[in-house]
Amino acid sequence: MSDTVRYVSESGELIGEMPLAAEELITCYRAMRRARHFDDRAVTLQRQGRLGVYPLFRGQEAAQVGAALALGPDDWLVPTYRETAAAITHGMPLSTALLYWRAHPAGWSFPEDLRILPFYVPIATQLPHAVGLAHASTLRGEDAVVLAFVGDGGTSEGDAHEALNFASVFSAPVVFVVQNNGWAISVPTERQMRNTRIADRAVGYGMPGVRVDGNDLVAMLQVMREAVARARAGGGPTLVEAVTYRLAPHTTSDDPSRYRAGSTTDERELAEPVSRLRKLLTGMDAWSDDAEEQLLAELKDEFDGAVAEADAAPEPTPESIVAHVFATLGADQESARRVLRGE
Amino acid sequence: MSDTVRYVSESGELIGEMPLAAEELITCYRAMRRARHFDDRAVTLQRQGRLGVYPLFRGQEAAQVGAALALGPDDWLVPTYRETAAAITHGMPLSTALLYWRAHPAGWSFPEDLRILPFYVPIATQLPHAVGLAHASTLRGEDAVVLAFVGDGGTSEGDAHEALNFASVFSAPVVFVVQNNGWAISVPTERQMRNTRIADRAVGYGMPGVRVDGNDLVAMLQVMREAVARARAGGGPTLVEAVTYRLAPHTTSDDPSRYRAGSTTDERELAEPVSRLRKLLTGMDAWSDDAEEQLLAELKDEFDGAVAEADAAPEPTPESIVAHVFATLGADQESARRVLRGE
Amino acid sequence: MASDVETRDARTTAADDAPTTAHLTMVQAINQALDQALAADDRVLVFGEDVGVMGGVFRATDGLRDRHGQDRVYDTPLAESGIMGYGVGLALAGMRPVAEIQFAGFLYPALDQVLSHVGRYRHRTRGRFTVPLVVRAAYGGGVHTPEQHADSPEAILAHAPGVKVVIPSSPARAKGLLLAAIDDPDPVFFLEAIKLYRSSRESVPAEPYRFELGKARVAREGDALTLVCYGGMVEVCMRAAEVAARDGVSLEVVDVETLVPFDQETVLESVRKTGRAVVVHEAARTAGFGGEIAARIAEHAFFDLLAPVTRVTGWDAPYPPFTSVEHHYRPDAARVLAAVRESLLS
Amino acid sequence: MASDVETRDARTTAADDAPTTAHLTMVQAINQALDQALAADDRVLVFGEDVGVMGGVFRATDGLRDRHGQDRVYDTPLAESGIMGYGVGLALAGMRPVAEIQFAGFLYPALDQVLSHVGRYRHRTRGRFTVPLVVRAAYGGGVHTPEQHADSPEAILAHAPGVKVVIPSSPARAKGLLLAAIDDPDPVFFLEAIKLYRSSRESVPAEPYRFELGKARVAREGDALTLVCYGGMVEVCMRAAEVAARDGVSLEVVDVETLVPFDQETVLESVRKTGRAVVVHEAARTAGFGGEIAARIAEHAFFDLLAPVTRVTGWDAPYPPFTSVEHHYRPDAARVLAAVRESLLS
Ligand SMILES: Cc1ncc(C[n+]2csc(CCOP(=O)(O)OP(=O)(O)O)c2C)c(N)n1
Ligand SMILES: Cc1ncc(C[n+]2csc(CCOP(=O)(O)OP(=O)(O)O)c2C)c(N)n1
Ligand SMILES: [Mg+2]
Ligand SMILES: [Mg+2]
Repeated sequence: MSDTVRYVSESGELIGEMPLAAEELITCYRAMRRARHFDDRAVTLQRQGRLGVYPLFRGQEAAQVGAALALGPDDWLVPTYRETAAAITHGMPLSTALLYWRAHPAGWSFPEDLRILPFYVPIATQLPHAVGLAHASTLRGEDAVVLAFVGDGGTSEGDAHEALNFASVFSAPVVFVVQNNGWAISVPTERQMRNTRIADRAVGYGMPGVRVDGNDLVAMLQVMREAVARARAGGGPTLVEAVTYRLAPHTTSDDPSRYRAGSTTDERELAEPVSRLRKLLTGMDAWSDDAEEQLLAELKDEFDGAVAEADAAPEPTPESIVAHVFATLGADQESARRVLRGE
Repeated sequence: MSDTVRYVSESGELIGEMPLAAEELITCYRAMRRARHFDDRAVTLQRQGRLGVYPLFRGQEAAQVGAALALGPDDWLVPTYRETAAAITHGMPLSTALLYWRAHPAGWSFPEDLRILPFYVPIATQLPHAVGLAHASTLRGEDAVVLAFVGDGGTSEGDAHEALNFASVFSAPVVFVVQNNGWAISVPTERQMRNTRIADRAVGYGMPGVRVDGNDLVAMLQVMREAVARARAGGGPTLVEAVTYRLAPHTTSDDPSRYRAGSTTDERELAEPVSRLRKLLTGMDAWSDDAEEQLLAELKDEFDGAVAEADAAPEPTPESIVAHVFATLGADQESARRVLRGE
Repeated sequence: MASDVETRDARTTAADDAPTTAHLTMVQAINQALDQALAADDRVLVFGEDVGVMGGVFRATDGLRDRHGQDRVYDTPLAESGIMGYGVGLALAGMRPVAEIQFAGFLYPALDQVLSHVGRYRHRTRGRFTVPLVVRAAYGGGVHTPEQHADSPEAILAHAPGVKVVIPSSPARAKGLLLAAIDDPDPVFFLEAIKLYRSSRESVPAEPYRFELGKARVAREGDALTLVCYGGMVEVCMRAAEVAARDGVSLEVVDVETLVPFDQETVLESVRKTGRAVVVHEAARTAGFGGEIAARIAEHAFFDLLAPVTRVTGWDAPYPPFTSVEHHYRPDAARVLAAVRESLLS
Repeated sequence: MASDVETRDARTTAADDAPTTAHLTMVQAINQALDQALAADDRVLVFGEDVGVMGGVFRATDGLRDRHGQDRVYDTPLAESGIMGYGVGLALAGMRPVAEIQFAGFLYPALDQVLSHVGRYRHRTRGRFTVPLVVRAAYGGGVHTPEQHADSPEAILAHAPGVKVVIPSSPARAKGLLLAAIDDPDPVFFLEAIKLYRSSRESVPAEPYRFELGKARVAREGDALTLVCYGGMVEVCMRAAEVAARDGVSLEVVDVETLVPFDQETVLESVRKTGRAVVVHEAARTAGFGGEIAARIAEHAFFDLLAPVTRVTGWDAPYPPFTSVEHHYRPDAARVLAAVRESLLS
C-alpha cells in the first residue's frame, strides 16, 4: 500500500504524528463502535425475519464513519445501499435505517432536515445527483458540501465517469469516496479493472486523487477533512479511494464460499478497523474495558429503543402503493386507489 | 504541446530522425490528398442538394489517414460519423461513402469483406462494439486488431468509459483514437473536461496513453503502428489522443460564427496537415507540382466515377422500410409490406 | 449530428410598448417561455449540450445566456445520463432545472436515470424528495434529419410511472404548456416535434400564460369519427379533417397534449359521440402509445363503438434513415384518410 | 443487491445412462439449456456480472465455467451498457453471445445500446451486419426482492423494432425457448420470472430441443373467456382458471410466450371463440404491453367481442419496494377472477 495515506498501523500503532486530540479519537471510536453494534444486531434481526435482505458493512466502519464525521450538519450524504454506517453517523435515526431494511415506507420518508438521500441499489446512479446537489449549493452561494459514496464495482458504470467529469467541469463541491472493499459481489477488484489504484482515475478529470487506508480512521478523517475543506473553499471535487475490505458476505443472502476462501477473510479480520482504533486508544490510555462495557450498554439501549420505535410504525395500507406517484394523483392512480381501498 | 509526439513541425520541417521511407510518405500523402479531395467535393455536392447533412473532416486528415494506414486488411475500423477519411482509406468504396451521406440504403450495405462498421451518430456507443469485435478476435485465436475512433466530446459519455475499462480488463486488441479536434459542436474541449490531456485518462485504466500531434502524419502513423503492433502481439489496448483541429463547421448545417471567431480558424489553417506533409515532401524533393497536378486529375476521375456509380444506385422502394427488421419478417412487417407495396 | 436551420429572433417581450401578441414559430414560442420562466424565478436553470453560447442546435435557447447569465443558462459535457442525473440533483436541491436533450433519440443513454430515479423519488420517499425537473427534447420525423434523429420514444416515457409526458402541437400551445411544465411540482418530459419548430407561425400572447397539464383538447369538432393524435400528428390530422370535410365527412380531432396523466374522459366523450376512432402517431406501432389509447377507448366506450378502433402509426421498423422513403414511414393525411374510410365502411 | 437462494445441481445431461427426462426447476432448466448450447456450438459465450466463478446470483450459470472454461463463461465489469455493447461487438464478429443482466431493472443503463443498436444493425445495414445476441434477465415480483429488483420492462423492449422478446412460463418451456433464442439469427431478450425460478419443478427432456419463437400457446382450453398472459402471470391465470372451473366457468388461458414477433392469430382465434378477453401482466398498466394486446384484440376481433377487453396489471405506480404491500401490486388469481366476473356480467 505504498502511496496510501496511513496514520495507524494494522496492529494499532501510531505511525508518525497524531493529528487528532484524544477526545476526537474517542468520539470517532464511539461512532464506529455504534456502527458495528448496529451491523451485528441488524444481522440478528435479519436472521429472525425482522429485516429483509441486509447489506452488511462489517470491516468498512472506518471508511464510512471517518468520511461522515468530516461533514458539517448542512452537508449532504449521498450513499449507496452499503452506507448504513455513514448514514447513522450523519444523523439518520436508527429506527429509520431499520425501517428501510425492513422495506417499510417510513424507512424512505426521512425527517425534513436530514440531508441524506435514501439508500438505493441502481449502482452508481446516485453520483450525478450528488453533483447536482453540490452545484446547486455553489449556484446559491451556500457552502454545503456533498459526500458521495460508490463501490469499486460501481466505478465501472458510465454514470460514475459522467459524474466525475461533470463535477470537475462545474468545480462542484463534492467529495467522491470509492470504498474499494475488494469485491463487487463475487468479482474481485483485479478483475473489475486493470489499474491497480482507483485514485489514479482522478488524473483523467484534473482533480486531486487520494488513496487512503480506509481501515485507518485517523487517516480517513484527515484525508476527508482536507477534501471537504477544499470543496467548501471553492477548490472543487476530490476523488478519495478508501482501501478497505468487505469482511462479510455481500448481503445476508450471499454465500461467499462460492467465490472466496474463508481463510482470506480470517486474515483480513486481524486488520479490521474497529479493533484497530480500540488498540490505538488503549495504547494511549484513552480507552478501557470499562468504557467499552459502558458504551456497549448504551448502544444496546439505543438500538433496542430504535427497534421498538420501528416496530411501532403503522403498517402501510394497500393504497399507499399509488400514493405519492404525483403531487396530485392522476385519474389512473385515483381509480387504482379506490380499488385498493376496496371501494 | 509538450509530451506530444511530433516528427514534423507545423511549417513542414522534420524534427529529428525520419522513421519512414520516402515512398511510404508519398503513399500517405496521396491518401490524405484523396481524403481532402473527397471532403471538398462532398461539400460541393451537399450544396447542390446531392448529399444530405455532411460532417466535414477538414483538418483531421492526418489523424484519420495515419490511423487507418496502420491497419492491415483484416483489421477492423470502428468510426464515428466524422471518419469518412479513415473509412475510404481502409477500403470503403467512395460510392458507398457518398451513398451513406446521401442517406441511400446502399450506403449502409457494405461489401461482405469490408471490415468497417457503418458511420453512426449516437455518440460513443460504437466503442463497446469495438471491444467485442476485438475480444472475439482474441478468443478465436485470430490476430485482427480493431481501431476505434471517438471525439473529444464523445469521451464524456459513459460508454466511452465502460469500453475503455472492458478493453483493459479483457486485454482486447483495440486501439482507441480520440480525435481531440477542439470542439464538440459549440463546446470547446476546455469546457468538456478539466484535465488538459485526454491521454491521461489511460492511467486510470492501466493502459498506455499517448498524446500525438494529430496533424503530423508521420507522428500519427508511428504512434499507431506501435499501438497496433502491441495489440496484435497480445499487449492489449492503447489510448491515443490525436490533437487536431476541426477547421470546418461541425456539419454542413452548422454556423460556427455563433460560437467561435473566424480568426481562430484562419490561424489553424496554417498548421493543417495536408499542406504540412506536402511541404515536407517538397523539401525532401519527393513531391512536385506536376505530381500534385497528376494526382488531382486521378482523384477527380475517381470521384466522378464514384458519383456516377452512386447516381446509378436504384431508388429504394417504400417496402424497403420494413425489409431487414428480422431475418424472417414477422407478421407485422409482412402486413406493413403489403400496404407499402400498395397491395 | 445537429441540424440547424436559420430562425428569426424571438425576443418579443421587451419594453413597455411591447405588443400583446406576436406571430411566432414554435421554437420562438419555446424560447419566449424559457425566457419568461428564467426571468420570473431564480431557481430556473437551463442547461444541456450547446444550449449556452450557441443557443441550442435548434436555437430554442438563443439569447438566453446573454440575458440571464452563464450561471443560469449553460453548456454541459456531452453526456445525457449525466445531464439527467445532474438535473435530478439540482431538482432535489430545490432548483427548477430545465434540461435540453438535443434529440429524443439521445434520451436513450439517460433512460436509466429516468426509469430508476426521475419518476420514483417522490413515490419511494413518500413525498420527502421530489424532482421538479423539465426535460425538453426534439422528436419525430418529416424533415430529413440524419439517422436516429427522428425517433419518437414517448411510449417509453409514458410507461415510467411518476413521469409526466407533454407534447405540444403549435406555438401557442407550446408556450403555455412549457410554462405549466416548469411550474409543475413533478418531472415533465416535453417533446417538441421537429417538424413543427418552424413550419408555421401562430399568434402567441406576449404575457406569460399557462395551460393546465393533463387535459386533452378538442382541436376540431366533428361527428363522424374521432382522430386521436398529438404533437406533429395534429397538423396531419387537421389536414385530413379538412379534406374529409370537403367530402362532407365531419371528423373530430382530439389533441391529447398530455400523454401522462392521460385525459381519458375527453377522449371518451368524443368517441362516445362519434362512435368511431382512429389513433395516430409516428412512433412504431407495437407497444406504441396508440395501443394504450386504443385499448382504453375499446374498453370504456365499448358499447358506443360502431367500428373497431384502428391505428395509423409508424411501421414496426426503425424510422428509416433512408431519406427518399422516410415519408412512407411517417403517417400523412392520405394514410389517415384511408383509415377513416375503412372505419366508416365497417 | 443480489438475492440468492440455494438450488440443487442441474447437471442431468451426463453419461450414456442419462435419464431421458428430469424433474427440474426453471433455473435448472435454463442452466441445462446454456450447458447444451455451450457444448454444441463453440461460438456460444456466456458472460455478465457474477456469472463466472460464482455461477450467477440465481445460479443459472452454476458449473458452466468449470465445464466450458473461463474463455467461454466469464465475469464482466459491473456495467450493463458495456455488457450490451460488448455483446453487440461479439455478435457482429460472428459469435453467439448470451449475456446475463442480473435483474431486468438493470437493463436500464443498457437501453441506449438496445434502442440504438441491438435492434437496428440488421435493418440499417440491409442485412450486412446482424446481432444474434441473447440477453437473459430476471424480471418481476412476488418474492420480496429489494427495491428496483422486481421491474417488468417488457413493453420497452417490445417497442424497440428489430428486437425479439421471449418470456417463458415454466421449466420445460424455458429450456426449449432459450435454445431456440440462442439459435435465432436475431437479438432475443429472454426475461425470466424470478417467481418461477424455483417455485416448482417440471419434467424436462434431457436432450436439447427447441420451441419455435413467435408462437403463442393455448395453455388451457376453455370457452367462456380468454385470459391472455405470459411469464409469471401464467401460473396466476392457470390458478384462476382452476378456481373458475370449480364454479363451472371454463376459461381459456393463452400464454403469449413471444411478445415480439407477436402471434396475433392464436390470440384472436381464442377470443373469437370465447368472445371475451382479459389481459394480464404485472408491469404498470399505462403503455404496458397489455395495451398492445388489448388494442389488437379489440381491433381484429371487434365483431366477435361480447364484452370489452379489460386488463389486470400492476398499478400506475412503481413496483412498491414496501414488502408488506407488494402483493397488492402484482396481480393474483383473485384480481383476475374479479375481472373475469365483470367481463362475464357485461
Ligand atoms: C445497475 C446495477 N447493476 C447490477 C446490480 C447488482 N449488484 C448489486 S451490488 C453489486 C456489486 C456492487 O459492488 P461494489 O460497487 O464494489 O459495492 P459493494 O457491494 O462492494 O459495496 C451488483 C453487481 C445493481 N444493483 N445495479
Ligand atoms: C448520444 C448523442 N448525444 C448528442 C448527439 C448530438 N451531437 C452530434 S455530434 C456532437 C458533438 C460531438 O463532438 P465530438 O465527440 O468532439 O466529435 P466531433 O464532432 O468533434 O468529431 C453532438 C453533441 C449525438 N449525436 N449523440
Ligand atoms: Mg466493492
Ligand atoms: Mg470534437
